[in-house]
Amino acid sequence: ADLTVGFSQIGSESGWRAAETSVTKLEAEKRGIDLKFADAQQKQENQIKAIRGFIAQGVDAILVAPVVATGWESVLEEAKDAEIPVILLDRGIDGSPDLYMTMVASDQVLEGKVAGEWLVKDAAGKECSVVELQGTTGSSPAINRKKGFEEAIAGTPTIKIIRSQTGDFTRAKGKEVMEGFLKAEGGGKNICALYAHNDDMAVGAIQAIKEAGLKPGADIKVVSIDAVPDIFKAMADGEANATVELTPNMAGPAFDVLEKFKADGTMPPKQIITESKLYTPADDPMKVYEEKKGLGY
Amino acid sequence: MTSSRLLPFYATLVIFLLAYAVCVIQFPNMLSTRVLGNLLTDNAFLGIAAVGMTFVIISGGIDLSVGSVIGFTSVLIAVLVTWYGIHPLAAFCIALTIATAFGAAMGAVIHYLDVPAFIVTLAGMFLARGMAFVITTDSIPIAHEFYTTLHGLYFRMPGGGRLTLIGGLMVIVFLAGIVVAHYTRFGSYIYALGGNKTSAELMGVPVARTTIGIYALSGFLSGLAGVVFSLYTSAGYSLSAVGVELDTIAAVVIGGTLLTGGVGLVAGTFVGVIIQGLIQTYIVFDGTLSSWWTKIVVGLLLFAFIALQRLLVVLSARKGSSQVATP
Amino acid sequence: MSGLGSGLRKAAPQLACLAVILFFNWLAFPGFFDLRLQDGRLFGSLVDVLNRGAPVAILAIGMTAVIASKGVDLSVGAVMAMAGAVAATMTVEGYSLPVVLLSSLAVGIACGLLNGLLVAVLELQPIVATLILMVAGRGIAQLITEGVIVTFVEPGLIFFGTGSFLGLPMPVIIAAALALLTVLVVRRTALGLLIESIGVNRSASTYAGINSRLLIVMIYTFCGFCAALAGIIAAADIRGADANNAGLWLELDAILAVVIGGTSLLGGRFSILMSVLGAIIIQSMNTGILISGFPPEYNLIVKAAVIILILLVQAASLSGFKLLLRPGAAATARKAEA
Amino acid sequence: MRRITLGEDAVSEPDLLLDATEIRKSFLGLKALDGVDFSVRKGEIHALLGENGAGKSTLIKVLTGVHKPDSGAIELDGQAVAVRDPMHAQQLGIGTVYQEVNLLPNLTVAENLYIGRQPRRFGLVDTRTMQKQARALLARYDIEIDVGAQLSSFSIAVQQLVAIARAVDMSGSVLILDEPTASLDSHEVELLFGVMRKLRDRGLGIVFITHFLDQVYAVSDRITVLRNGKLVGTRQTSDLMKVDLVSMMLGRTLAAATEHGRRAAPPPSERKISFSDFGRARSVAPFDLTISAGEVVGVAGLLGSGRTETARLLFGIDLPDRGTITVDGKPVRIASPRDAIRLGFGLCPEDRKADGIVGDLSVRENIALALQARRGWLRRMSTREQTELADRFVKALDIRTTDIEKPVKLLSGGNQQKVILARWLATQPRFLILDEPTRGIDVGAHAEIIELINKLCDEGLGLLVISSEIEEIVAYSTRVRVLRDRVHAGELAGAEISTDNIMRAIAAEHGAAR
Ligand SMILES: Nc1ncnc2c1ncn2[C@@H]1O[C@H](COP(=O)(O)OP(=O)(O)OP(=O)(O)O)[C@@H](O)[C@H]1O
Ligand SMILES: Nc1ncnc2c1ncn2[C@@H]1O[C@H](COP(=O)(O)OP(=O)(O)OP(=O)(O)O)[C@@H](O)[C@H]1O
Ligand SMILES: [Mg+2]
Ligand SMILES: [Mg+2]
Repeated sequence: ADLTVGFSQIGSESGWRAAETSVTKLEAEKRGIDLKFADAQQKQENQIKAIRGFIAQGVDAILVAPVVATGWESVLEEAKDAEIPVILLDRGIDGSPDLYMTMVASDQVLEGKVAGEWLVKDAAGKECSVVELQGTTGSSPAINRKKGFEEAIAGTPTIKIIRSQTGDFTRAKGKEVMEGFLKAEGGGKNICALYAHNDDMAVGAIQAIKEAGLKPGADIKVVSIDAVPDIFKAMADGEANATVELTPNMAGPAFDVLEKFKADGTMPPKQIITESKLYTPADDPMKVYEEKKGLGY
Repeated sequence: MTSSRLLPFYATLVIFLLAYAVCVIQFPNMLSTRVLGNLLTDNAFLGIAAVGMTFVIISGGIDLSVGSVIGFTSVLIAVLVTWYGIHPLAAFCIALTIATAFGAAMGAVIHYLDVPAFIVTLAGMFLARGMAFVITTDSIPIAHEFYTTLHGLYFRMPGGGRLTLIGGLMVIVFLAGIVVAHYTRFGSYIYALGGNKTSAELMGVPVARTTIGIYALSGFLSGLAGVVFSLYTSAGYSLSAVGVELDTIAAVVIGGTLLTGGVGLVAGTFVGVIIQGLIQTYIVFDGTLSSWWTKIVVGLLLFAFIALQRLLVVLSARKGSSQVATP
Repeated sequence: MSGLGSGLRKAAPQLACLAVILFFNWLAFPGFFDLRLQDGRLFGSLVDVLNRGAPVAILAIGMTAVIASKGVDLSVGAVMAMAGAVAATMTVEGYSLPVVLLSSLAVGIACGLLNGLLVAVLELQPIVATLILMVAGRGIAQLITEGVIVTFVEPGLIFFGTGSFLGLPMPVIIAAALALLTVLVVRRTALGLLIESIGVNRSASTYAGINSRLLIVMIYTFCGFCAALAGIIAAADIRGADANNAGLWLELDAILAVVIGGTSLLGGRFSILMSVLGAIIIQSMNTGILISGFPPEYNLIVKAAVIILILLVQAASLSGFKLLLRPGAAATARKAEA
Repeated sequence: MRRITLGEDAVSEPDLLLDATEIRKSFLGLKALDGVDFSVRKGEIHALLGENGAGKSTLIKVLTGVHKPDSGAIELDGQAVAVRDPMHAQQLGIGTVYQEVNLLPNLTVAENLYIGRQPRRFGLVDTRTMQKQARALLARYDIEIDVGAQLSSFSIAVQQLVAIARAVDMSGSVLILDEPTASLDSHEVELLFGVMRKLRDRGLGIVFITHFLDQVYAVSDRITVLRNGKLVGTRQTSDLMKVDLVSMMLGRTLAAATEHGRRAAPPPSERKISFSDFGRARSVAPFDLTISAGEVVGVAGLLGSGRTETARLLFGIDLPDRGTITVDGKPVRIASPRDAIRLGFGLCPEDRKADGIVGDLSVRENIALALQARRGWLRRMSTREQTELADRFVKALDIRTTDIEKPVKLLSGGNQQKVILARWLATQPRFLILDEPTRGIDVGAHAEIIELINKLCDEGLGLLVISSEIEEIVAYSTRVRVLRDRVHAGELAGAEISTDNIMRAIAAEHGAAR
């Protein structure tokens, strides 16, 4: 292989993350890139170690999916000293843009906004009490997706978030928390919609709603983010109403600019923002499900 | 000095050297000063916290609050420096004071309420992390010129490796830890508590003072690790250093310290920390392991180290004396 | 048996804690104690507490035995993930329910056996011995599922998570049955005594002829079995195996449950039922936090506060009990002297 | 309250060092001390005597701040003091050896001797000086060991000597020794007495607890006797006859029947256990040993001569690297204590705290433990069965406990020893090894145990008894094995068995080698 690229991945904490990893590997294989993969087990310190390790090995480029926005200065400085280009995946970092070549990311606030706007449209002026399943407390998608959603509903006083708890991005916690919400809100009668920061929690919550004798998708609207295959199945069954896609293919564009840069030194733009596409049952969910199934979600 | 006490330490050391040699044969790049410098820098906060954990474990206790205290300290410092414009040095002092007091309070509860350290420090772990969340859930970058100055302080080794300030600090903390453990009365009290609390009490060891002191020390060192972490990342983030307590416990135990208390060496912990760093470096250099194989291989290597260490200890113990050691 | 009365008295601090927590839950949500019957099945927050607490209770049952023998098992969370992964993937591949269940439990038993051998034969410290599987086990679980959440629709398996029997959710039934069975086995045979004996003084127990090695291996194996059972329930509950998150950090909850139940981490005297009570206390707290409506940033602080409260209640009632006990004990002592 | 003042002048004396009056202490309703007066004068050795469980150790613990008395006053040098904790007691100049060796096995010998008062240089502990001092200190007791080695690597006897050396070194005015001689042989005991006398002459007050009445008469100046937590009286040693002392302790006279002679060898029996060419490198040199039913083989030797190691070898705790075992002529294999127990063996270990009692379990469970283990976990002994068993042995061995559900660690030392003996007797063994069985057992119980041993032997039990009490060995042995430097050096039988002969055999070609 003519290119050796180090990839510091956060971990494998969710289906989406696993898909991103496998898509990255696929893309690298397609282009004949030798990919050095390091899983950080959700720890920033491990990511920093991995980047240092890549520098010590003298790779040609480094991909990082930063677990958090801060704290990369000194290690990226080292990469810069060693003249190794760095590309950020999924999200940006605080700090000088000189430290990296480009970032390929989604706009997390926008994701929340798209979900919120869908709900505003769907509720069409009717009273709607929303319960929110947050991601892991303190994680940037949880903060941003909450922010975006709140921005979107800010102008609509009929829509209110009545309860908000963390479901840690997991199915099990999503289900447990939803059970609590249902009990606390008169068996779910007061709840009009559920907003989950990711699909996994939504899938868990859908089960809780069903077990409480209500119909998800109808009695309680379900909107979430990520667009993992299982939510399309739920959509096909009429149990989920909308999801906002976060593409797992961040590496494709990254490799593209990298190859271009290696070929003729073209500097890419500083930000490559992926699309935050909204899917609803109108989009033939079963087809999308089949498409996405093989991607390693 | 008898060797029986040092046996696990030597075993660990030998294993480390062997493992390092194996790594170097596979990846010659690993012999660079860069890798050595990285081992020190990247594990600095872990090592500093592990020194505190060593004392706690030798005394027969455990401190699960380590990771949370690191996270809390880093957030506190970031907030003090960026939001309130306090000079980093002053922020360090404030953070260290709070961390030390926090540890001392846990020690006091452990001693006076006579409840297991496990629960008390578990509550401490929740509390410290919760406090960090309450301060802020955002990650806050620290852009103070003092930090820039500190980052500039490193010794460039031949070959491009850097001996950084925090790496050096870890080494100093280890040296100080060794002195405390073996050359102070407080150190001997720690071993005494771990050996047998009742006997220690009957022999006139100040149990209350020592217990509180141990957890205060661990709190202080966790706070210091937090300071180092904040220097390392130039940021404060409430979710940082999650689960670090398990890493430190593992490092301490790999270093030959018995969790039952009374037996162990600070120097062993150093080797334990470096061994853990080595495992990770190896995996990064290898670069082919998937997320799950990473975990499996870490587990297997951990097992290999521990089993080998155990084997060496048993073998040389058998050679040395007739007694069969039953822990 | 006069056991009930003295048992209740021993459990008084824990029961008091539970009462306090339930009271606060009721304050936060007045409908907390409401129960209703729907389709022959009980619904209500109290049922939720039991249902959600069941996996930790099951873990705590195994963990109690391990801790009583002066050990600890950090790998239970990872074993849960593995068992769930095996159950889900095999179900998806079309194996029949009994085969799936047996294989999944066998995985747990094998893991427990491994832990037991490391502790008893290689004489590794329990915390390190089980740390190995804690790290590697989750990796193995992910290897089985290839990092994906494997979803299944087989109703037989799902029944273990969300079905109901006698009006109660299956997890509750399973946990209760396991607890009773374990108590029966442990107290109707000499196992309980032998476990306590090796936990207090392994050397003396060996001198007395107890096969402590075998016993320790058995204990860890049982703990692995419990973990697998909890893993199956957890997977069945969400109709899928989430290798990354199933059982994550639950080992801490299980240990906490055991310790709240009054079993010392130094080994020795233990009570399975008290550990189950500990698990219920923890879950009441968690459920309370969920329905309290506090922002989630405060979750951990509330948790810490509750644990501190439990400690205080235990410490206070312990010294209170000593005072209460004194006159009665004095009387019996006098009788014995005469 | 009945107080007996026997000829002692109760008014304060000028040379009173420590004066405790009306001390009361109860545990959960048990009156361990019930209005006890006790005083120590300058320059005296004061023996504190009483049956097992009489309250001696409790009194010591009250005097040194381990327990808070419920009521009562303590004066030191005429000043009322409230001793807060053992550290405070040490600061007040009271050095103590508690009954069970309470040292720290994981520290070095030197650290044990000097913990809390290590010599320092520039604020740091000066290990070299400390070790030098430690060596000098131990040299006074003829102990030459590596003071930098971990304490746990030494036999319990050595540990006891270290504890004594430590206490003596710490005692500014009062030295308290709670059964310090229990595992020492006569040579060490003599050494200790020498030290005690020297200290007395220097004006220290020494409290000495023991169950060996000969030792009481050898060193003590005054005697205080406790019974059931109450003071029976304090006397001048020279004024008190041994029989009177015994009846003060027991509240009755000791039956003369226990003053039995030497046991006759039993008739030759087919039922026997033989170990041949048995040994383990670096532990015990190969030896042959046969024990027939009804026989008592005494084992004598100096400290560290390999007696305990022999016992561990016979019982399958340490595995021999050579030799064979036959039971009733049939070859057998013993790879663990379980195997040994299945063959009907039993072992009362020397270190009862580490290897004997299971502290948190009740007296009942401790007694039933070995029998239960032999039956296997499936066949549980019902609580009733255990209770009956325990009740029987509590009565037979006169174990003093408020009830059989009490955790055994709360029993007095001697009573713990009896519980372990009961544990083995309950298994009805055919071959019992007793390593220092009468350690810490009072005169009355001592006689009863010897009687019991005799009775069991008559019923066909084979017995191996390791003891540092040569008189005791002479009293019941049919043969005596003598160990020297980990070698089974000789055997005495029949008429050869006498204190003198055993001493000579032990001492043979044993110069300054130790
Ligand atoms: N901590 C305790 N809790 C309850 N009972 C206790 C405790 N310590 C001692 N006892 C009881 O107090 C009584 C006196 O015990 P003590 O140890 O003082 O006896 P002793 O005279 O030293 O006997 P021995 O000669 O056997 O050592 C015993 O019945 C014992 O069971
Ligand atoms: N006075 C001493 N100085 C140095 N080492 C000693 C001394 N006495 C015993 N030891 C050591 O203690 C260990 C104990 O040996 P062992 O237990 O077999 O002795 P023993 O004959 O049973 O004596 P006892 O049980 O009375 O202490 C031996 O390893 C011996 O080297
Ligand atoms: Mg005593
Ligand atoms: Mg001995």
